[in-house]
Formats: sequence, structure tokens, C-alpha cells
Amino acid sequence: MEWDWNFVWEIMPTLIQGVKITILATVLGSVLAAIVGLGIALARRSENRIVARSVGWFAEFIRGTPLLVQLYFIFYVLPDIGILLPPLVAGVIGLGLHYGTYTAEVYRAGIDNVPRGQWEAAKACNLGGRHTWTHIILPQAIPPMIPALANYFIAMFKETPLLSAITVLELMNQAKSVANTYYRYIEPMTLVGAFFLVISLCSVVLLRWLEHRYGRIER
Amino acid sequence: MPAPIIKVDAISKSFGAFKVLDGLSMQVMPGEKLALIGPSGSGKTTILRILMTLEKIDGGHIQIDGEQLYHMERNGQLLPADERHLARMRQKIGMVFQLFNLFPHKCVMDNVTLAPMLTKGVARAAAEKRAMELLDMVGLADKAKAMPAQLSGGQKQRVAIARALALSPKIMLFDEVTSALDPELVEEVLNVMRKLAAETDMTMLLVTHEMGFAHDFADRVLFFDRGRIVEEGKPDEIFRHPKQERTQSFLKKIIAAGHRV
Amino acid sequence: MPAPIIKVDAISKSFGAFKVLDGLSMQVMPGEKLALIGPSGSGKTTILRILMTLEKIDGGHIQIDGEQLYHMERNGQLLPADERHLARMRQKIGMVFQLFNLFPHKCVMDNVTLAPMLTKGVARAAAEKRAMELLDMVGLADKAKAMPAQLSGGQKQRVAIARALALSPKIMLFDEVTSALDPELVEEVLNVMRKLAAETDMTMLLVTHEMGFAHDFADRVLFFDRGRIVEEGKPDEIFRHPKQERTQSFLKKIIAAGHRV
Amino acid sequence: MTQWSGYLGLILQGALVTIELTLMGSVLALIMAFLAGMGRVSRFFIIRALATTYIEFFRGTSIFVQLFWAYFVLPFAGLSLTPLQAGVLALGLNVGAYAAEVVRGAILSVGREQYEACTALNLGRWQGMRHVILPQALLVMLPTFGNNAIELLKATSVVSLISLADLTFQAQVVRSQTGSTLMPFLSVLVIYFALALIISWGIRTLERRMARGLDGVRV
Amino acid sequence: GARSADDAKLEQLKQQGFARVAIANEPPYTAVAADGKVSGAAPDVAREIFKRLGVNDIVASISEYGAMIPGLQAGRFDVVTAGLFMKPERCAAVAYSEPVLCDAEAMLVKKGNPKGFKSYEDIAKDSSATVGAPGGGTEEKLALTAGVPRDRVIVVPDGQSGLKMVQDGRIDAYSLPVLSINDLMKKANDPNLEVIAPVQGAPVYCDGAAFKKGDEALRDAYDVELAKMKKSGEFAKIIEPYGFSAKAAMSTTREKLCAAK
Ligand SMILES: Nc1ncnc2c1ncn2[C@@H]1O[C@H](COP(=O)(O)OP(=O)(O)OP(=O)(O)O)[C@@H](O)[C@H]1O
Ligand SMILES: Nc1ncnc2c1ncn2[C@@H]1O[C@H](COP(=O)(O)OP(=O)(O)OP(=O)(O)O)[C@@H](O)[C@H]1O
Ligand SMILES: [Mg+2]
Ligand SMILES: [Mg+2]
Repeated sequence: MEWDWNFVWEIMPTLIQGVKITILATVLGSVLAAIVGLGIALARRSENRIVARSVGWFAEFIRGTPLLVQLYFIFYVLPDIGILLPPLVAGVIGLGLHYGTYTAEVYRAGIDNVPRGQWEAAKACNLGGRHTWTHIILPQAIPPMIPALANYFIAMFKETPLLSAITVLELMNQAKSVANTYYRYIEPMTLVGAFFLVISLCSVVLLRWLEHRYGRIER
Repeated sequence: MPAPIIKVDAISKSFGAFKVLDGLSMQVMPGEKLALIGPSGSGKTTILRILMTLEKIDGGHIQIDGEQLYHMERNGQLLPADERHLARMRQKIGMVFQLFNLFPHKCVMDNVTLAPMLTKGVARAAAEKRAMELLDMVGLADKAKAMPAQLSGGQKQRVAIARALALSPKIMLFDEVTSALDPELVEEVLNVMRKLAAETDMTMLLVTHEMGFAHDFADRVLFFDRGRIVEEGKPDEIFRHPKQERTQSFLKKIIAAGHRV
Repeated sequence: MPAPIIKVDAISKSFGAFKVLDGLSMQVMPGEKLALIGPSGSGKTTILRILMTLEKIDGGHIQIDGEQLYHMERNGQLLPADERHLARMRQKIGMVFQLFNLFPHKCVMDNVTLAPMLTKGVARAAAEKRAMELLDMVGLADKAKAMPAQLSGGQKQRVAIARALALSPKIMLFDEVTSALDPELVEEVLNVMRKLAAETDMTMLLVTHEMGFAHDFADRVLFFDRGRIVEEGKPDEIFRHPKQERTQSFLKKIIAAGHRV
Repeated sequence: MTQWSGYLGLILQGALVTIELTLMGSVLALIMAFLAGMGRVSRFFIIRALATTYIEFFRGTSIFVQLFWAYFVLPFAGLSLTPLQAGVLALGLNVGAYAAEVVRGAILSVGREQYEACTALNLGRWQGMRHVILPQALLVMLPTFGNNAIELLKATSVVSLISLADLTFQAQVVRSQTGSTLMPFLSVLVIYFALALIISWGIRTLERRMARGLDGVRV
Repeated sequence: GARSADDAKLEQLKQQGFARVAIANEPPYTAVAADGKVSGAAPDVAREIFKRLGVNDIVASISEYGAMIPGLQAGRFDVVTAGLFMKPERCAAVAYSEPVLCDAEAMLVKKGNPKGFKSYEDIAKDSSATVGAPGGGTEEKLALTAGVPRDRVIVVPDGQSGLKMVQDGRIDAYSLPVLSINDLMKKANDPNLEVIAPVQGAPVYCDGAAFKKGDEALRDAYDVELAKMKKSGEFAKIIEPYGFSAKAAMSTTREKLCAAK
């Protein structure tokens, strides 16, 4: 089987349709993951042992099991208890929840990396809990973790093909449907690969910049 | 005779199985300047951190300015202090750390004004005016807009002192405030502290390895060893005529290592 | 008069735009004990690191024991040294660092025997015998099986000295070997160095802020400032009667900060 | 529901395939990680360039694309792999690229002073690497390797998309044969989680064993 | 020439003792039993024919419909026996045997057929209606040809998912061959569902075993045995228990089906 450029141009518009959905899912998933992660990180630090423990185990469970199965679960099992989500919404929730457990670790590391001296200085300045978080800890914790967060969002982007399993017509699904129609795998799959590679290489540049911009904090 | 401003009564403190403070008692008079000296690991830092409520005590009592620090009296009963009580007590105490612990993401001015504005609701203008006075006092009025990373160690430590003073505490705690500094920068910080000691009637507790400075600065010296006060007295007594053998051998080693007393 | 063992000839070194060493020259005689003093950032560490080949030079020449350090003579031409030449030259030089730099995953014995076994092919038994002698010399024969993390700072530094000696270098470089230690631990390291100075005819270069020790230890003192040697002479001359204004003001500050000279 | 117990056998067969994939993939990933990770810090430009290309390519294109490529496109180049081989190849190379960065990071995380001590003791480059740097770096790598192994375990679920009868795939089969959705998915989630727990327990044990008496090494 | 190469294929299969077949997971065409054994009408026929050809067994891998032909071309399987209906485009891509299983198309809808579908055109006309079908299957193509836009033809991975999506109201109709839908209905036993069969305007399709282009000799050998079995009635014995009609398969030919518009 030979590479066929005409075929490439023919299927391009279809694939671009898929790209749009892929990007949409990634963006929405990232926003959700950023929020879920902060929630988990704070809950795990909670004074309430039961909350901290159960959130901890839940996060471990999500982190230790494949996103693909979780997506099946959200899409096919949840309707049994009356939660019927459109494919894209189910996909975004799956991505957000799954990656939220990763970003939670980033938040945790970011917070732990603020030296103990800063907590103590805040106390010596008689700042209360809320003021310590908002004025001292988070402003120092968040900038250094931006690159790590971005890293996970790029990883999430590369996992969006999983959404094809729950009928979201993202890039991979479009490519498969093209392959199904014309019985040719080489061009669509290679194009999908090239597309991911290009975005990834661009994101490497973006990451370098983020690292440079936010990576360290001068003390 | 006035009442002591700090009254430490038989407190003990362990880290795991290791007993750092063992039934320690001491009293400090208002306005007194106290130097805490002693070998590494003897608990000097720990007692300061306990007074600043950075560590909890396992037993005993502490009174600050006539009030219990770690306990509250409610209906004649002594209960463990809650966060509100601790916050109120902390207003009386300020602390300067060995490693400065400035807030690296805030400029010098913001470091000094943050706490008064947030905890006492001082208006920005008033807070900045007071901050400028304090920065002037420590000789850094021209660095108000600088970020901590742009300062030398000595300058950082002087900012840290100004920051602690901004809350006008009655008691100031200093933990080896010069030991992280290059030798050439030590003097500028000690000068500020001398000035402070001379000009205010604040109570000051100082942990230091600079025996010469401790000698000039302190009204009274406490010598710590293994979580207890082994000897105390006027600087001249302790440094020139230590009674305890442990004190003598400690001072001898320090002097041999090249420090002036 | 014997030939100098170290001959530094008009070397310069920059980090980026910042010129750390600027046409520096100096000579050291075999067996001489040299103290390098001077303010922070004046290039003392840099010259030691250059001698140890941890930094490259930008210009100038260095001869060690009659051979070029950074250059090789081939067919009468002076070429930049290759790794083999450097490795051979490094056999003559040992260095002890401020932060010890022990290998944390190896016990004390392995720290000392590793290099002789790997670089000189010494058999384990012979290497361990020699290591025990050295550990005995630094007073740590009983710690041979300990891991570095189990040692105090002073002990770590003594192991580091033994490790450097195990390669029997002709020249030893010491960079502020006591400045990371607790005051009480300084003396044990200085004692080892005194012994070393008295017992061997090794050439020793010492960077230090311990003026008292520099005074006792050194045959000659070099005072560095901004990458140049501003003044040099016998310890008594430098410490008691410094000629240069820069030297005087430096020593005055150090003394004011509480250090004995 | 009587049927269901019969299908448990299928699921366990799937678990076996998943374990097999994880083990073989991990071995390949480990080899690639050390080759490429040390290649990245090589003195020679060519080796660095090769390692970088490998890493960026496999991190950049999504694992799905790599899998479909290995399975559907490679045969046209005359290399026909069984589904298991294709799965191991894609997973191993993909995770190996991520782990290579861990190796590199760990090597670089060993302080400059350790390299300088090696120079001062006149150890050669390889001697220093072998006796001083790598033993310390290994301890730094280990926890992240554990995470990589769990990532690999989870990624095996995507081989179900190329019809390799792993855990996820068998869950699908059981689902369409029994008509029950909840049970197969829930049970494979639990199995995946149990496997992930075993991996992290194993790594922790290994770490404790290696870290004995090593409080000085950064972990 | 080509002929002997083709014979070689059968020889090779005989030697390795099995043929690799692609199946779907769609009873009654193909099915996997609780013990993991492959059954279903299509593989059962293939198993019997291969046995007669001297190939003892078949090894099945389950595949998506869309992946079957590319997989065949890539040499992943020797033959597809999965209810892959003959259509002109497919006949161009693979070498089919004579017809094996024939079936009409059906749709699964909610009880009472609320949207009143009778044909794929009805779905195309209702701009809010969605239809599910296996990716790369006949039904997907039929729906698209009937004018249902791409975004209303939902690619559903397997029958159980399709059933579930109709139950949950995610899609309005799910289309598969009649017997497949009936099998699904039997398992689901859901009174809220209804089957529309046959779909109006959709022809009756027949599948055949699909071989790679170039394997025509193997295909021809396969056809010979298939014809014998059809004649002897063994063919009917295998497929009729699954609900398929042997007569339907015997009343048409590959030639007709591949030419059909
Ligand atoms: N958070 C902690 N956990 C465990 N042990 C601790 C902790 N903080 C202090 N210690 C131990 O308590 C002992 C006393 O410590 P402390 O810091 O009070 O000594 P110090 O007198 O200030 O000594 P130095 O002169 O070295 O600062 C030390 O042995 C120290 O190791
Ligand atoms: N790797 C480097 N990159 C950039 N600047 C450097 C580097 N190493 C040293 N410097 C700079 O070179 C100057 C001289 O450094 P050096 O360490 O030799 O001083 P020093 O005399 O040893 O001072 P100290 O007493 O503080 O150890 C300093 O200003 C330092 O900041
Ligand atoms: Mg202390
Ligand atoms: Mg230095």
C-alpha cells in the first residue's frame, strides 16, 4: 500500500473537524482538572481525618485505574442511577477527574515546597489561617507549579483519543471512521500522529517558556 | 518589684522519644535583655519557638504579661488555648529568625506593612508611614521598593527585624540572627540590635553564639545544657567566672575556636 | 633555591561578563603552607578550583611540579590539555571542600578506598590498610563502617581530609573547611590540620576566615581582593602591621565581628 | 447471574494478559530509559541528538497512534507483529521515553559537588558515573519509576483497541455476552487498582531497602 | 507463477495447523462463550471448511468492523468470518467466498417507535434523530447513503453499548442485522424496546468469508468445500440453529451481490 497525497487532502477537512473537538475536550478537561485537583489537595490536608482519608483513597483509586475503563463506567453505568451525560460531557468529566488526581499531587508538592519558615514567619506576624494561605503560601506555591500543571494538560491532550470509545467524534475517531470508509489506515493514522507530534513539539517550547517564567522563585 | 512579663513554669517538651526541655522554669522582667547561650541542641531555639507558639508544650505552664499562653481560664477552669486565644497572645510577641524568612514575593515595604494591615486593620498610609520609620531605624529607608532577593543577608535580616517591630510587640525573640551571615555583614545587624536595646524598653530574648555581643548586650545570661538552665547570672559573672564545670568547658572551646568573648 | 611547585602566571577567569581573576600570578614553594584570606567574592575559592581543574582558565599559564597544567607540550608546541593529561596532573593535587562532599551512599571506609582502588588499581586489602592508617590519623578509626549521615560535621570533614590524603597528593587545597561547622566542632578539624602541617612536607593552600588559625598555620599569607593579590607576607606582618588600606579595613571588620586574630 | 461466574474465568485470563504486558513493557521501558536517559547527558552530540529524537517522538505522538502504527502500518514495512508484540513494543517505547527523562533528571539532581568530588579524586567519567552518581540517582528515580510502571499498567488498557484480549477487552466481551454492564467494569477497576497497589508497595519496599543508612541522599 | 504462490498459502496454513480469522463480537454471527471458545454461525462454518481443507483449527481475534479489512491487508488475519456483508466496494478490496449468512437490516427503537421510523430515509428527514451503528459496518454506510449527516450517525463500539444507548435515550435507533438485534433483545428482555424489521428499502445482504486479494486460490478451495456442504445439507445444520436461512444463502451468488448497486 502506497502513500497517497490526494487521499490526504481529501480527508483533511474531516480530520480538522476532529481536531476541534480534541482541543475543546482538552481545554474543558484542563479547567476541570485544575479545580478538582485543588479541591482534592485541600481536602487531603483537612483537619477532619475522615474527609482527608476518604478523599485520599478515592484519588488513589482513580489514579490507579485506567481512564478508558473509567470512561466506559461514566458513560454506560451511570445512566443506571439516572445520570445521563452527553458523550463530550462524560469525556470531559472523565478527563477532569482523572487528571485532577494528578494535579492534586502537583498542588500538594507546590504547597509543601513553600519552606516551613514561611509558615512560621506568617505565624510570627500573627497572620490567621486564611491570610496565611492567600497572602503567603499560595502566591509562592502556584507559580512554580504552573509548568508541571501545563505538563499534565499536554498529557491529557494526548489521551483524548480514548474519548472515541464513548462515541465522541474527536480526532482519533474521525480518523478511524475515515479508515473504516476507505479501508486505509496509513494516511489517517500517520496524520493523527503528525498532528500530535506538532502540537507536542510546540508545547515543549511553551513549557520551556513557562518554566523560565514561573519555574523558580528567588528567595 | 514589678511582675515578670514572662513566667515559664516547669515546662517539658519532647520530639518523639527525645526530651528536649525537661521541667524548665524561668522568669523575665519587663524590659529585660536576656541572652540564651549553650551548646548545640541544648534547647535554646526550642524555648523561643515555644514562646512564639510554633511548637506546643507537653506539660507545664507559661504566663505572658499576666495571662496564660497555652491555657485559657474559663469559669475558673484551665482549658487548652484555642486558636483565637493564641492569636491574641501572639500580638505581644515578635520573632526574628536565623534565616530571616522574609516573604520572597513581596517587596521590603510590603513585608513590613502586611501584618499590621491584615491583623490590626491599620490603613495602608499609616502602615507605610510607620514602616518607613522602622526601615529608617534599621538603615534601609532607600530599599523600601527592593525585593528580598536583591538584598544582602545583613540587609535581609534588618528588614526582618523591622517587620517584627511593625506589630509593636512587648517581647522580641531573636534566634541566632547573625549566624547565617558573612562575617563582614554581622556587624551591621548587631549595630541595629544595640540601638534597639538602648532605645526601647522592649523585653528581648536573644539566642546567640556571638559571646562578645551577648556580653555587651544582655542584662542577664542563661546557660543552657540538655534542656535545662545550668547557670545564670550577669554577663561578667558567666563569662569571666563561670561556676559550673559545663559552662567553663563550653566557653573554653568557643574561645579556642577563635571567638572573642 | 628549589623550583616552585606551583607557578601561576598571569591567569584570568571570567564568569560571563564578570572578571573574577584578573592577571593573577603567584608562586608556591614545595612544602610551603599558604593561607589565602580576603573578603567574600574576591576569588579565593576560584583559584583553588582552577588548580583542581574544576574550572577552566581563560588566559595565562599554570605549572605544577614543573609541568603545564592546562597545556601539553607536543613536538615543541603548546596545545590545550586533553582529558588524559588532566587526569595525570590531578594525581598531584587533592582538595577538601567546605561542604565535605562525601559520597553519602558509601561508608567511611569505602569513601576513602574508592579512588585509590579505581584510579591507581590498588588492591582492596592494601587500600584498606592505608585507609585505616589515615582514619587513625584523623581520629576516626572506630567509624570506618559508619555511613556519612551518621557523622557530625566535624567528623565528616575529617573523613574528607583522609579521603583526599589517600591519593597521596603533593599539594593539598583546603577551601574554608571549617566554616560549615558548629563552633564547637571547629577545633577538632583544625587539630587534624595542625598535625598534618607539622608531620608532612606536603604543600598546602588554605582558604579560611579563621584568622587565628591562619596566623598559626601559615608560612605565608596572601590577601585577595577583587581577583588580585593586594598584599602578601608573613602572618605577623599581615595581621599585625598590614600595609594596604584595604587589608586594614578588612581585618578591622573581622575583628569587630568578634573573631580573634 | 449464574453465567456471570463463568465469565470470571475470562476476566482472569485478561488479567494475565495485562500482567504479562505490564511486565514485558516495563522491562523494555527500563532498558530504553537508561539508554536514552544517559544518552541525553552524553558528551557526544550524535548520541544526544538520537536520544532526544527518540524521547520527543515517543512523548510527542500519542500512545494510541503508536499502537495503531505498530499494529496496522508496520506490517506494510514487512514487520508483522503479533498483537502482544505490538502492544509491548508501543507501551515499552512510549513509557521508556518518559522514564528516560526521569533517568536524566535524577542524574542531574545529584549535586554538582558530587561530580566535583569525583574530579578531585581523579575518578574517570564512567567511574564516577558508575560508582558515585548512578547509585545516588537510582534512589531518586525509584519513586517516579513506580509511577511510570502504574502508568504503563493503565496504558495496557488501550491494547484492547487493537483486539488484544487484556482485562479491559475481556470486560467488553463479558459485557456483550451477559448484558451486564456494572459487574464487568467494576471488577476490572478493582483488579487494576489492586495491581497498582502491588506495584507501589513493591517500589516502596525496594526503596526502603536501598535507602538504608542513606539519610544524606536526597530522595 | 502466481498460482503456485497461492497454493503455498494453503500449504502454509496446513503446516501451522490453524488459520487466523477475524470475528466481531456480535451474536449470532459471532460469539464468545463463557469458556472463551469462539462460536457463532460464521466461525462455525469456517472451522468446518478449514477442517475439510486439512487445517485443523481456527484462531480467532475479535476486531472492530472497520479494522477488519485493513487488518486483512496488513496480514493480521488470513480470513474474516464476521458477517461482513458483500458490497461492491468491499468486493473490490477483498476476495469473498460464495455467500454464507444472509440477513436483512433491522432497527432497535423505543417501544411504540415514537419517531415512526421505517427506513433510513425517515431518520435523514428528522433533523433531530440520531442512529447508532457499528463503525465501518454496513448499517453505517446505509445510513450515510440515505442522507443522514455524519454527525447524526453515532459510531457505537458494540451491540450491548448500542442497546444501552437506546435504553438511555442517547440515540433514537440502533441498527444491526435482524438476527443480531433479535439476539440483543432476547438478552435484554426489556419491554420498553421494540424491533423494526426489516428496514424498508434496505436490501437483504449476505456475507462471505473474506480473503486477502491475492489469496484467490485459497478462496477457490474454500468455495469448493462450501458448495459441497451446502449440497449435503451440513451447511444448513450448522447455521439454522442460529436462526439463519440456508436457502437464502443458496439462492444468490457472489457475482450478483458484488454487482448490486
Ligand atoms: N522538629 C523537630 N523534630 C525532632 N527533633 C527536633 C526538632 N526540633 C529540634 N529537635 C531537636 O531538639 C534538640 C534541641 O534543638 P534546639 O534547636 O532547641 O537546639 P539549639 O540549642 O537551638 O541548638 P543550636 O545551637 O544548634 O541551634 C536538638 O537535638 C534537635 O535535634
Ligand atoms: N560558577 C560561577 N558562575 C558565576 N559566578 C561565579 C561562579 N563561581 C564564582 N562566581 C563569582 O565569582 C566571584 C568570586 O567567587 P569566589 O567563590 O572565588 O570568592 P571567594 O573569595 O571564595 O568568596 P567567599 O569568601 O564568599 O567564599 C564571586 O563574585 C562569585 O559570585
Ligand atoms: Mg538553635
Ligand atoms: Mg569561597
